[in-house]
Amino acid sequence: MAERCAVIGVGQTHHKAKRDDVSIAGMVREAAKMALADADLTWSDIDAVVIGKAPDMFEGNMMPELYLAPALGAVGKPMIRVHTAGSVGGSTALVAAHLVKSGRHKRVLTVAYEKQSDSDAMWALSVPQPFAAPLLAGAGGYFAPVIRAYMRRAGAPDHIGRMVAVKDRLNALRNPYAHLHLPDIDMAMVEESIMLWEPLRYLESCPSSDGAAAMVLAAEDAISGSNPPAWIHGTAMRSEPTIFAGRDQVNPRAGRECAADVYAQAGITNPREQFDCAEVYVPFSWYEPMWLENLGFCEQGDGWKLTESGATAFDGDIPWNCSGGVLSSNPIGASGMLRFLEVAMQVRGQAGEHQVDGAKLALGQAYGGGAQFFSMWVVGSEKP
Amino acid sequence: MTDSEVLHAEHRLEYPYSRSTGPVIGAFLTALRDGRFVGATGATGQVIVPPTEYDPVTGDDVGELVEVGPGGTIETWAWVSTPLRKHPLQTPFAWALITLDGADTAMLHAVAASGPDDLATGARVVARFKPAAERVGAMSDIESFVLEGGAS
Amino acid sequence: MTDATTAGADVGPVTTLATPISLDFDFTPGVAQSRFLKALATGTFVGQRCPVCTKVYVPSRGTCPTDGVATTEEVVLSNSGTVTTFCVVNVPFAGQSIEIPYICAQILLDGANVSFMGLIQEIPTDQIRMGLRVEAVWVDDADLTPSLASIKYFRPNGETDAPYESYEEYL
Amino acid sequence: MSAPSGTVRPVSVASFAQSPNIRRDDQRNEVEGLLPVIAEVFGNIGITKDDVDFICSGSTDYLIGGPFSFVMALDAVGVWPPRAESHVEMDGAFALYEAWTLLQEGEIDAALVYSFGRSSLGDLNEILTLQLDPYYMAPLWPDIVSLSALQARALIDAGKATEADFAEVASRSRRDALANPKAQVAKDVAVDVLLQDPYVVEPLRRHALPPITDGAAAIVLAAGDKATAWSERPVWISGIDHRIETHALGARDLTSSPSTALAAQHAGVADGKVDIAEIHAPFAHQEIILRQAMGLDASVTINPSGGALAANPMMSAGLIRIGEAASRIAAGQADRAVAHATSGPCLQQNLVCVLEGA
Repeated sequence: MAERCAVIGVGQTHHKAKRDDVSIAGMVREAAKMALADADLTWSDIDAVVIGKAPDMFEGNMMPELYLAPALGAVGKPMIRVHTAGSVGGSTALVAAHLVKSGRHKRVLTVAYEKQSDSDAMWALSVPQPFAAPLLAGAGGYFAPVIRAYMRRAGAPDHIGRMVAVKDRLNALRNPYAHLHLPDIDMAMVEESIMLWEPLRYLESCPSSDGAAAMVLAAEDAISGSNPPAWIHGTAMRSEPTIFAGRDQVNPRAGRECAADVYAQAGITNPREQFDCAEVYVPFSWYEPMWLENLGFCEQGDGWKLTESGATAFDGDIPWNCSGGVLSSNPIGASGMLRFLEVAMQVRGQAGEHQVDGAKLALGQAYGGGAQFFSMWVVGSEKP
Repeated sequence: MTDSEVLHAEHRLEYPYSRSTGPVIGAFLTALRDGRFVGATGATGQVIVPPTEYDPVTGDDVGELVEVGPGGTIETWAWVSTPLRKHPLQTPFAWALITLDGADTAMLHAVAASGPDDLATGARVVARFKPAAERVGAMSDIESFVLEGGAS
Repeated sequence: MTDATTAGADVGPVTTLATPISLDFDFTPGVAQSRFLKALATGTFVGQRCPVCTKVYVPSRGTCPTDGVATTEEVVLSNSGTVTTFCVVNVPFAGQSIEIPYICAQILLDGANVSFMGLIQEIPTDQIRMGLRVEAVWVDDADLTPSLASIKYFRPNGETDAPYESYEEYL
Repeated sequence: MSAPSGTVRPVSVASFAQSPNIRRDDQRNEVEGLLPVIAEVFGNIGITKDDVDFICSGSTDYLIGGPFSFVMALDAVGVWPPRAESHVEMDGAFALYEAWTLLQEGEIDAALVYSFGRSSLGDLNEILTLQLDPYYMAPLWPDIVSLSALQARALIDAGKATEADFAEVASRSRRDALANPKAQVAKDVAVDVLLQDPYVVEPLRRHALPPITDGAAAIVLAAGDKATAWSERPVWISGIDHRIETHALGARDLTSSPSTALAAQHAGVADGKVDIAEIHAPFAHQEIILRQAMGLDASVTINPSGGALAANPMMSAGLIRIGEAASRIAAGQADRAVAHATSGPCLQQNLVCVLEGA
């Protein structure tokens, strides 16, 4: 029988293009110490540590749990390193949650990070392989054709992507930890930005950030700290192959089934009505309408209409990415955990200027690889 | 399909990583560039060398930096008769964990000696730095350690 | 930044450490991809069929990704195919050998059940469209190698655009 | 720190498969190498991928020299329809731990665990250097053999072992490997002959080093009705735990393994008589340290498979220890066994798993 599990501490760094003031350990400790302080705990109170990040080649540090064990107070404890591509921040939190839910541990520290500026993100993701032809430039080149397929399928007008780009950057102005703070952002500014991978413009794409996120998860009888806990109401992971005949990359089945699983656990039948907000992995603007459909917030083909109506804006009926999302901060390995962490902050009422009034139930989602790995959780202010 | 029918190719994975050091590692590397050593004071007063932002066992923040070395004692060592291409010395040498005078933890570096018979655990060594003009603030600023008072 | 030429008492504290890493590997694409690549050296596309779902993969990595079984039956594919979707690349990056902007398209070869990424030329970037029928243009015979570099690019083959329904499930 | 609380749900090692362990598989890519192993681990007990509820794998990108190698490897399983699936950038033994944790919640009953790695593609001495502190250690490029030699010297200096003891471990391991058809290095060579070997890095001679191995392995875990349906004599995991030590070699006592001792304590090694132990000791002297840490006396048969000195496929060698130990219980050769996996330089991280026959 699974134990109840709650988020009792959250911490994150100020995300920046280059955190040139810290070492890798210094950066992850910044987030971890903040999470411990939030939970009113010290290193010695933690039973196990779960760490996640995207490819080790970003920092040139193989299996970094080895180097980081002492920096995260893990000496003498179990430590696990998760890697599930872009969804890793989310799945890392889920592995930590399972250590608590299984009754194995009372308090688990989970940390995700990327210090992309140690290398060059685009290179690390596009290592030229023998026998191949160099065609693409990073993730945008991979996802832009999928976005075009969505636009065609849904009959979506061009300006939807720009709307998301503006909305998430406006939200970021409310989040002191966000990497991009663009006070002058508007539709014209997005349209004037350089076209990188048509149909994707520069300002419709995520930045490359250094940063870390951390959470303390606890069993019901180990709750601490002065902030209220964020109770975990459901957790789910799903994967499908990268390439296969008949694969729907626009609306991947793994995403739909992952959502169905986590909704069933949390008793969600109408996500748009039941959730107060959501933090969803949107690295390219068009993924908001695509994931609105994939996550069942609307009918197929209507995602762009929901965005266009303003429903997902900060003052809409179902705000998405009030923190500014991946479009405003993207320390890749941590980006998924930031989604999970931000919804925990929302239901704990600690989101400050980007707090959704009275948020009680929220969805965190992360995806990775060729939109093939999904991790999700539902957190709430009430005990499940 | 036989071996000859399966394709092979050389693949080089190469990045010029540039790492920000943060204050503690930066202070140690700055001291190395100056031809000296510093360690960090841990919670129980022990001196950690090379210093990290955290105690290597408890994870607690470290305190002030103190000067250590340049002499030290070999805790354990291993003789490399055939150096690998990326090793710091290309003539036979020893890897050693060395506790610098004033330190409570040992650091890894190379020890230059004429042969394994010259070395022993507990032997006294001292750092031989590269010339000041060649030092950049890296572990390689130490050319190697050498036996104290011995021929170098 | 520290710099060997400026090292000395006058420079500020060390804040950065350069640690270049270079590793050498023997890369093997494996049995199935070697067959695909060797066929490229003869100017031919060869795929493999899954014995369970009968779908044809090109290039095959040796297994059917949905059934988890070895693909062994080889299938010679057409030199022509359909652009299912595409993007126009306008971002410069290291190792780029093509002048920007250029078109990257998902191409579904006739007879195959998966598309793969290819370069499209001989059409202005503002005229590229989904459903465009294209054909492979190979490098000169003397330059053919077991590599994707043997495909110079794809270009329109003059046929009428394929209807959306014909490639809808391959997006 | 809390001990594992509550009742442990019985989980069985229902099936185990491994590829032949060889110096260099220069034919197949990762997927092609894994495919027969996955087919075998299901085929052993007559099940398919549809019978498992969760999949977890262990691998590292640095062996192949490119990112996301675990993504491609999924094609060997065929994760369609979509599956609950996860990956650790660690030895498969830690992937098994993650799957075991999920099984503890009682909501799923079976999991596939697999791992793979070709150590032959690059220079393992250089690759493993990247596991080290990137500021102080990795820039000096100390290789894993040299670091292990520092540990071996410390062991000798402390009077805990001699070079002859290392040779004894190597001689026994390679001799026992003669009975293991999957082993890479199997031969009967006497200790005094081994002691004539030249040093690779003194005090480690050639025989004290593991071979470089390409290989893959897989295990099916089962609980509840599936565990009893899939095995005539289920092999139960009665305890499993893992612990990590500091990364700073100069702040550790290299002659002992407190993380192994702690994991062994939490896994309950001492709660009964141990018949055999499969210990993941890549270097001969490490077996001596690990035996002591786990409290295994002379009555325990150590590494009947030959252990990591007979075959050391990176990322799988730990998972294989669990599979080998379980296989011997299933075959009736033992009633209670200990399996161990390690990660990092000089035994930095250790996992201990106790297995019991029904």
